[in-house]
Amino acid sequence: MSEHSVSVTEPAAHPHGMLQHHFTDMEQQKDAASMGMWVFLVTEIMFFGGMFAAYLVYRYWYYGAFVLGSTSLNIWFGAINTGVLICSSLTMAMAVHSAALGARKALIVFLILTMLLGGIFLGIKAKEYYDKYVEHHIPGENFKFDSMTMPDGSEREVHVDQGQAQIYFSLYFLLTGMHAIHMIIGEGLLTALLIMSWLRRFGSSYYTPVENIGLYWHFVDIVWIFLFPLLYLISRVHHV
Amino acid sequence: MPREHYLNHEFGIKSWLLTKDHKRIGILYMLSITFFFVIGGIGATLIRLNLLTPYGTLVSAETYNKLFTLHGIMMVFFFLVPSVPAVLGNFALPLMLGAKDVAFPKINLLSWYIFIAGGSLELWALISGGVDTGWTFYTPFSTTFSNTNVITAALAIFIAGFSSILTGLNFIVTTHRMRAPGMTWFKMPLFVWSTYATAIIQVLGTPVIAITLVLVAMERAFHIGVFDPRWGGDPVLFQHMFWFYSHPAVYIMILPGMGVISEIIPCFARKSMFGYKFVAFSSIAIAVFGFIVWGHHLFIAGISVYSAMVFSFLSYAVAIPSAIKVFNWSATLYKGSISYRTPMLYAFGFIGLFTIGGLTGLFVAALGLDVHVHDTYFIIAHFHYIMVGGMVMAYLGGIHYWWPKITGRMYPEGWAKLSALVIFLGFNLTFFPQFILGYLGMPRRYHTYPPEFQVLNVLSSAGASILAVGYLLPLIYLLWSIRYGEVAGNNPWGASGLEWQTTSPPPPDNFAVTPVVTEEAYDYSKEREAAFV
Amino acid sequence: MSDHIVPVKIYVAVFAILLICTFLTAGIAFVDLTVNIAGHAVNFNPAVALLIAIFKATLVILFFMHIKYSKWVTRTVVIAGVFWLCILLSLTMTDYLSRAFLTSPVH
Amino acid sequence: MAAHVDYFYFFMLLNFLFFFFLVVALVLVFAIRYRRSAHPKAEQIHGSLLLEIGWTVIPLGISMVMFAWGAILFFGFNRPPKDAMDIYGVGKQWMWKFQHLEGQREINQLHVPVGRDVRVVLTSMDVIHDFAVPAFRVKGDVIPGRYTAVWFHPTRPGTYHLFCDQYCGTLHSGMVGDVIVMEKDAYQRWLLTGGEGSLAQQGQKLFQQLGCNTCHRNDSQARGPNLAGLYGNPVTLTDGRTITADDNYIRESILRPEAKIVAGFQPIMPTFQGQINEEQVIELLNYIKSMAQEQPGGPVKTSPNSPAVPGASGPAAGTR
Repeated sequence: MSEHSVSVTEPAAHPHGMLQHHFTDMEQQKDAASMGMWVFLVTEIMFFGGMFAAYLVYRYWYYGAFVLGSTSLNIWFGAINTGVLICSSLTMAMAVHSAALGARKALIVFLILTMLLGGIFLGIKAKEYYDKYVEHHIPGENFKFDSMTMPDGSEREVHVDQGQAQIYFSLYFLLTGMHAIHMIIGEGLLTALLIMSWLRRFGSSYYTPVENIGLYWHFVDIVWIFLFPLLYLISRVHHV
Repeated sequence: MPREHYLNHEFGIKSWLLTKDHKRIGILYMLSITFFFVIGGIGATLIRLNLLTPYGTLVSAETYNKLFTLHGIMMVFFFLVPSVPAVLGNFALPLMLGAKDVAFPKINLLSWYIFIAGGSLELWALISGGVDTGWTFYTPFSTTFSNTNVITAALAIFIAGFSSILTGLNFIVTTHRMRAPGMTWFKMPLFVWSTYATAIIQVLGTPVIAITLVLVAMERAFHIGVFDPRWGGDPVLFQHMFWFYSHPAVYIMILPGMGVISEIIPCFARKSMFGYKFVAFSSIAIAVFGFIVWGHHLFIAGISVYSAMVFSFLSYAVAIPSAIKVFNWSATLYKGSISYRTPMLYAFGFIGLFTIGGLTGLFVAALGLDVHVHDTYFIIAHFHYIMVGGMVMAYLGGIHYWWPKITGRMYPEGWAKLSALVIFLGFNLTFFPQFILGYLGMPRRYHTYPPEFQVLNVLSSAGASILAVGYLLPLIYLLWSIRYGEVAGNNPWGASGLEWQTTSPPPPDNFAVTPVVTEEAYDYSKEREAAFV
Repeated sequence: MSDHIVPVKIYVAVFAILLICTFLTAGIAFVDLTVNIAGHAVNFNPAVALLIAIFKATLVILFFMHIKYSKWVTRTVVIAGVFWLCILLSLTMTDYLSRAFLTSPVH
Repeated sequence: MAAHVDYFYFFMLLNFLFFFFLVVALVLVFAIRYRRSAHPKAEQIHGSLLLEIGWTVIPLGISMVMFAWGAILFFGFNRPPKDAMDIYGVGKQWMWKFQHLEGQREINQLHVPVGRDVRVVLTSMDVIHDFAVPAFRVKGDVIPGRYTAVWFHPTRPGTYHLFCDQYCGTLHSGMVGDVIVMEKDAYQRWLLTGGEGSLAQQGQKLFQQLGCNTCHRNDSQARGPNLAGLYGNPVTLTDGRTITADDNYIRESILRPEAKIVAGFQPIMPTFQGQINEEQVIELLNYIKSMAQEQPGGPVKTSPNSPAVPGASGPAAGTR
């Protein structure tokens, strides 16, 4: 309980039809929705957890290949994208904040900002994927990891077991791909929020969807916070 | 003009397909899983017929493999996992908590649609060309060597998984947030406890199988190497990830059954549950411990010896909560006043068969012995004693127990007792010989087998035919009873739960007045009127 | 979740720390953190990067996701999720870490 | 071993019978004695802490005995005796192929002498199989990409079932064979019926055919490590790790040469994946093993029949 925090003391005004028939009051409904969202996020943790388990095993087995694969990624794109997502988390938090205060215009502005930042993230990600495509680092028929572009633009020859390298890149594309799919879904959800707030569906007494989708967005951000060091920063100082 | 209840307040297909009423959704699930059970049952019938002779005379090897895959996938993912939770849980859980509905009725309906979508896709994959990987999808066979619809089958399970997740999510939130005034945690019926524990598993485990099957599909489509030894991948990693879900899933398939038994026994013994808190916590313990024992499926799969020892040790830990339950059920009977109604017969059957299944589980959890019996018919017999002897018995027991509440009618007692007996005998004749077959070394998933195993196989097949008759009977008389059964009244068993305090069938909103709970669970100290006990 | 409105100041402060951490973690990636422990060269770069990530994630969960202001049930849900993830990772690794143990040439 | 497994099984069976009949007796006695007609009014008993503790602790204690006994047996299964004789086996859809060190080969039949410890070192050419001989109470998955081992000690001559116990595709149930246990002299006579030379000799031929000896040689022009005296000894890699050269390491180095590069050498060796099959890898492996003894100066620590155990190690033998 922070002393700075302001309790909303407004009486539980019932926006039209927002209380579903099977709940006793708005608080119960809100609590249920919030808890449901958290439980859902836990399933998301486990969903990514399966891939993290595979990552851990192969990183332990094929450390050398993982270091090389990681070094071939563009660390600056990764770092900038981390920053972009953190900004979008802030704007999302501000969107929820505005919704709680009933500030509709601010809510709309912050939702748009969040969507824009999400779009930037996906754009940079697409550029990274494209670079990997050009370099033949995408697992499959044409996979070939015999050279990489260094951050200073120079090319470097690589000797590594192709299978092990492919496993690294498979996990890279799986993890970031699943993350990107979550981002795209998030963008869709934000669009829905935007329309709903445009239509004045939210007020300071009912903004549960904003809150829950905010939770989802932050979760996706957290996944990236882990993906960045796990995929980009394995060991830049020790190129084998 | 009859009283309005959930079955008659709206009519027509649309009122069912768009319903958000948990009771109707429960019935939708009941119809769909019965359908899938019949499909899986046909698979089992053909398997048993084929095994009548050692030479695989009925079907080809290819067809046989597709049949046991169909049987496994249908029974596990589309019958057992949703059986008690999605049917009886959906119907009874909100009633038992004194709630008007589950927390998210729309999501509840959505989860049924997802289930049907997954089920239809799976059925299509299994029938149009089939799948021959077994329900376990072991790599690299599933990813590289099988020429069948593996991706479609995996995708269908992926989809159906979301149904399971959403149901679990709904039950967790419902249990936390929707309890009637006065319904504290330790006044909740044990069925709620066990369904809650099941929901924990569904929510935490299912996503892992989902991503695992995605990886299998990706491996198959793009050869990404994660499970493929040709690229340096480890096929055993698949087994770890698969069993991380699929072992706890075994508890998804038995915990709710235990919950049903914990309702039936106090009711027909007219006694409060012996050691209520221990039984309640043992459900949670099973849910938690169930997640740390998956490695016992991998003892001979090439995992480290030390890891195998850890998993064996932990496996014994999970046996204890199950033992606690069995002992408490037995103790509840002591000095009770026991009536032998059909649900109680199923409960007796459950205790016996589950005990056999559980105790043989100790055999296979023992490292040195598992080496010999692993992947033989011993395993088949062991888990059928749990899944069929346990869960299907509990499911049928629960269906009979709540039938008067669901339909407002009684099932015909004589026929029901007869079929319970037939099922019990048929089951044992089917699966007991398989223990012996397994110890003698007959491997599972064999289309042909050495002739010396024939006698036991014929016995087993004979048992299966009796079992099939046993399962057909309830299908007929339960349907009959909807129209011709005796009117049950609100509380035919004189049972204690909240679900019996409302009318039968319950009104759309479950309770005319929100109940306030003051009694302990299973308070049978006072006499209740019980027309049918 | 209780209806607490977190002041904007806190959001901005958390945001600033998160950004600083991001710069930090990217920068440290180019510094060799190898330490010689009992004759073994141990590289601490991955551990440091991961610790920073855990710190960042904790901040997001506590403040942006309001766990600091929410009920214990919600916190338990979060803790359970992390705990189960640890079960999955650690018990899987018991196998992989010890597979080589019996491979010694002397039996 | 088989007898020990059966003793353990009977111990388990006794426990099973005790607990099963205990539960059944309790349920039946209570159900009959306290039936509604005989006992119309139930006595409310809510529980007993003592009983709960009792039926938690006692089964826990018994189950720990089960665990310990089972674990000891299992440890035995995974530690073949030092002087066990080796036979190599390859599983493929849907047959078993065996190679004896003396050069004899067979399909779906495995001849072994009575009274000796036999270790079968196994790998698969395609999917996971499982080598199971129920009469000997042994079994082990046969995994593509690495070697695993199963050992047993046949005590009576005769013919025993060999099954594939891990589902492996269409003709899974056809992947069966016989283990033929022979008297020792009969076995020796049987071994002589093959005429291709020993496994190591076959490997040597292949070694030269493939041109391995152009790089792997014992002089200053060698571009690859000298293989004499390699087997069973530690190897230092370019990344600083030290690992033991066991069966799995040698197999991996032939098929995925860039996976582990020996310190001081360039990654120039081409892969032989797709060019030679698992049986040929086994020939090469045995040639390399035999070179461990030929080298007079080399530190020979292992006898031909007690090589590194290809236990459950994955590609990451040794630590990172």
